[in-house]
Amino acid sequence: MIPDLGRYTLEVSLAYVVSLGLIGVLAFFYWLRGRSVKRQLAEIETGRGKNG
Amino acid sequence: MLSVQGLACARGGLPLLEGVSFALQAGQALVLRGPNGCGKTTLLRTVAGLQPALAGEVSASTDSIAYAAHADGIKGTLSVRENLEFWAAIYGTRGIGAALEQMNLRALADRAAQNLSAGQKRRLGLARLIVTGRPLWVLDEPTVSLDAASVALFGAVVRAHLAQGGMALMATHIDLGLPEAAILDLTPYKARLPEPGAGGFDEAFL
Amino acid sequence: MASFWEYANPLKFMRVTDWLLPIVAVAAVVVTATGLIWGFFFTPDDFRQGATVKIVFLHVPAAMMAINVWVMMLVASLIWLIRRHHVSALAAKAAAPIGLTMTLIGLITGAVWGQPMWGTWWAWDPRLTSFLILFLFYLGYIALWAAIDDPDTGADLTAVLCLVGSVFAVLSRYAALFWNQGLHQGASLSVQPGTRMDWAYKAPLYTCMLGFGLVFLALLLAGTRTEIRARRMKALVARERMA
Amino acid sequence: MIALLIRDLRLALRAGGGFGLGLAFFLILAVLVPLGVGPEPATLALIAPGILWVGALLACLLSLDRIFALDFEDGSLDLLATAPVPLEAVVTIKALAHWLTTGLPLVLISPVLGLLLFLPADAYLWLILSLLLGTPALSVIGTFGAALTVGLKRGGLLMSLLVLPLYIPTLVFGAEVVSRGAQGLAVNTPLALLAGITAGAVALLPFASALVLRINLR
Repeated sequence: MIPDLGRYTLEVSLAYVVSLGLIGVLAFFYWLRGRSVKRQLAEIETGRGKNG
Repeated sequence: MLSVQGLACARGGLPLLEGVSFALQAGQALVLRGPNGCGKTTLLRTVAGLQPALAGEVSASTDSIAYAAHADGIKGTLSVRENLEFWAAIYGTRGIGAALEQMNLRALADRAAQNLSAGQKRRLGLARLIVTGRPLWVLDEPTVSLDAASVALFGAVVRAHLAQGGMALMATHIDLGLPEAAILDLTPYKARLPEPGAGGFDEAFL
Repeated sequence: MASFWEYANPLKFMRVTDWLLPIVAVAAVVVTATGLIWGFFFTPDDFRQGATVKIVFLHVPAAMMAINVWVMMLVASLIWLIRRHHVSALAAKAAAPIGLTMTLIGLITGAVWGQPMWGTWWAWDPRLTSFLILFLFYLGYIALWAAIDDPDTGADLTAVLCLVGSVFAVLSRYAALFWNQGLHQGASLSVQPGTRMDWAYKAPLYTCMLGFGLVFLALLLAGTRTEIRARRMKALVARERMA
Repeated sequence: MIALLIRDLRLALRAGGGFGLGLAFFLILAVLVPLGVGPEPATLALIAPGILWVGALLACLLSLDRIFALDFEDGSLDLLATAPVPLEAVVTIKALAHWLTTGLPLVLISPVLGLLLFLPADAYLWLILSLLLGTPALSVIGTFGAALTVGLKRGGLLMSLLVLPLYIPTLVFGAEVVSRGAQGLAVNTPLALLAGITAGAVALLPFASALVLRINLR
């Protein structure tokens, strides 16, 4: 299944792992921050509703 | 003269005041009152042209305004004379002698400003206003942290300015010792914010 | 009647992206995965570069996006300065970390590729240098956003920085070219100078480029939504304090 | 306008004005480099153009935050912004004052430091000329950076991060003039490009600086 990368196995797989890892980390942080901001905003908005 | 029509201004992206209107004729003074954070400073900075108005009009050419916040823009390492001569040159007025005389600073003219007492510094700040030669003084908290004698001095200077046909627009939350000045309380002009999510354009944030 | 500028209304933007974002996100994952799997598993080795040629499917799209993101930020900054649509400024803010990541991927994959090909991890080649400089510009832009409390001031200042920075980034590019004629191959779409790239590489490469573009779009939409919410939250808190 | 220039020069030259700090930094750098690299004249001669240019650039950077920070703190900047002088002119004068107190002394002292670094004799003319042409750009670009970060806490470090990338083209062409001069090559192209960058920066950046200053004072 894994193609034979010859002498460049390390280089090529490293490039793929690091790149996908970076995009993954970035996406994860965007998701995490999005979720926490969304929740905080919801809290503030419901708080406002209660206070009038 | 200064006339302000339906002025609205904002701080930090939030509307703070709206519908503020007043007029000032030669020889008049107006004191803005109101609790801390009600927008006195913001209004003064808007009138002075430091920040744009949300709405409304200020009909005074900016050429007639001398603005002063409680920081006087005095350089400690320059002498009293150098400080005043600089502002006189910037405003294109001639002669600082009258200002020195009026503020009783003649004897201190060659002293570095950092060696002045607080009251003397205040006098230098007032002398700077006189040096600008501008008819309309826009003053933010001019008497903050001053003792009684300095407040009285301030009152006398403003009175003399008014007597020469000048105008003064001041913000304060303490007494200025200027009983003849008209007073405008800013509390009723507090901006009503739109209801959240009312569907306005950028008001969606508010 | 339905003007493009309507999408600058935060509410409308939120409504539209509410259903658009999942579609873009799924498309981004599918297209990128297709392109990368195709490139990684089903392309032949290059007769000179061997298996390292497979890095092209990451390197070129990332490098392309690194520049495109900056261009997008420039356009968004101009829109903010001229028309004062908050969504535009917030989109530029949300785009910057993506551009930074893309630049970093371009640099890292380049180093990993350069090591076996040129025998060095790093060379002060004009292209590499330009990307390093672009990386610094992204850093500065993000740092300036982070340092300013007032959202409108932040938007204004970063927009001006983006404009001025763009001019200097282009100047730096020419300075780098002038300073050192490099090792890097010229056109990004030819593996060997002089020969055109084979379709066996081109097809997955184009797929990856589209995929990276979609990844950027998905992250941009998600990030802008977050920034809009954060901006609104800030406004609500400030409002509460004033009341 | 001249009054503002005179005031800024006076302030810089009086006690606590910080005049000479950049110069001292430049000197220290030129002493430290041989200590770090070794006393080999050939090596030092090779890196001298770059070291001198990087040193000049860092020395400039060191004094940038003084351009507006002090005036911002004591309120002078508000007063200047409401005074009957265009802010673009204020910014230009401030940049000029910075150049006169930082850039020009660097240019004048650079031959001495060139001596310390065994700069080839052919290069002195080009060193002085390139610094003379390039340092105004450093001051103007730095003024933009200072205007951008004027109201910020911990603005100094951020300003370095923003300004240094903008210095790259000036540095590249400036150092290139000197090293080509040292090798006896033609310097026309980098010199023209350096002059072009300076002319462009001096002509256009004050507008951007005044714009961001207005935004920061709002």
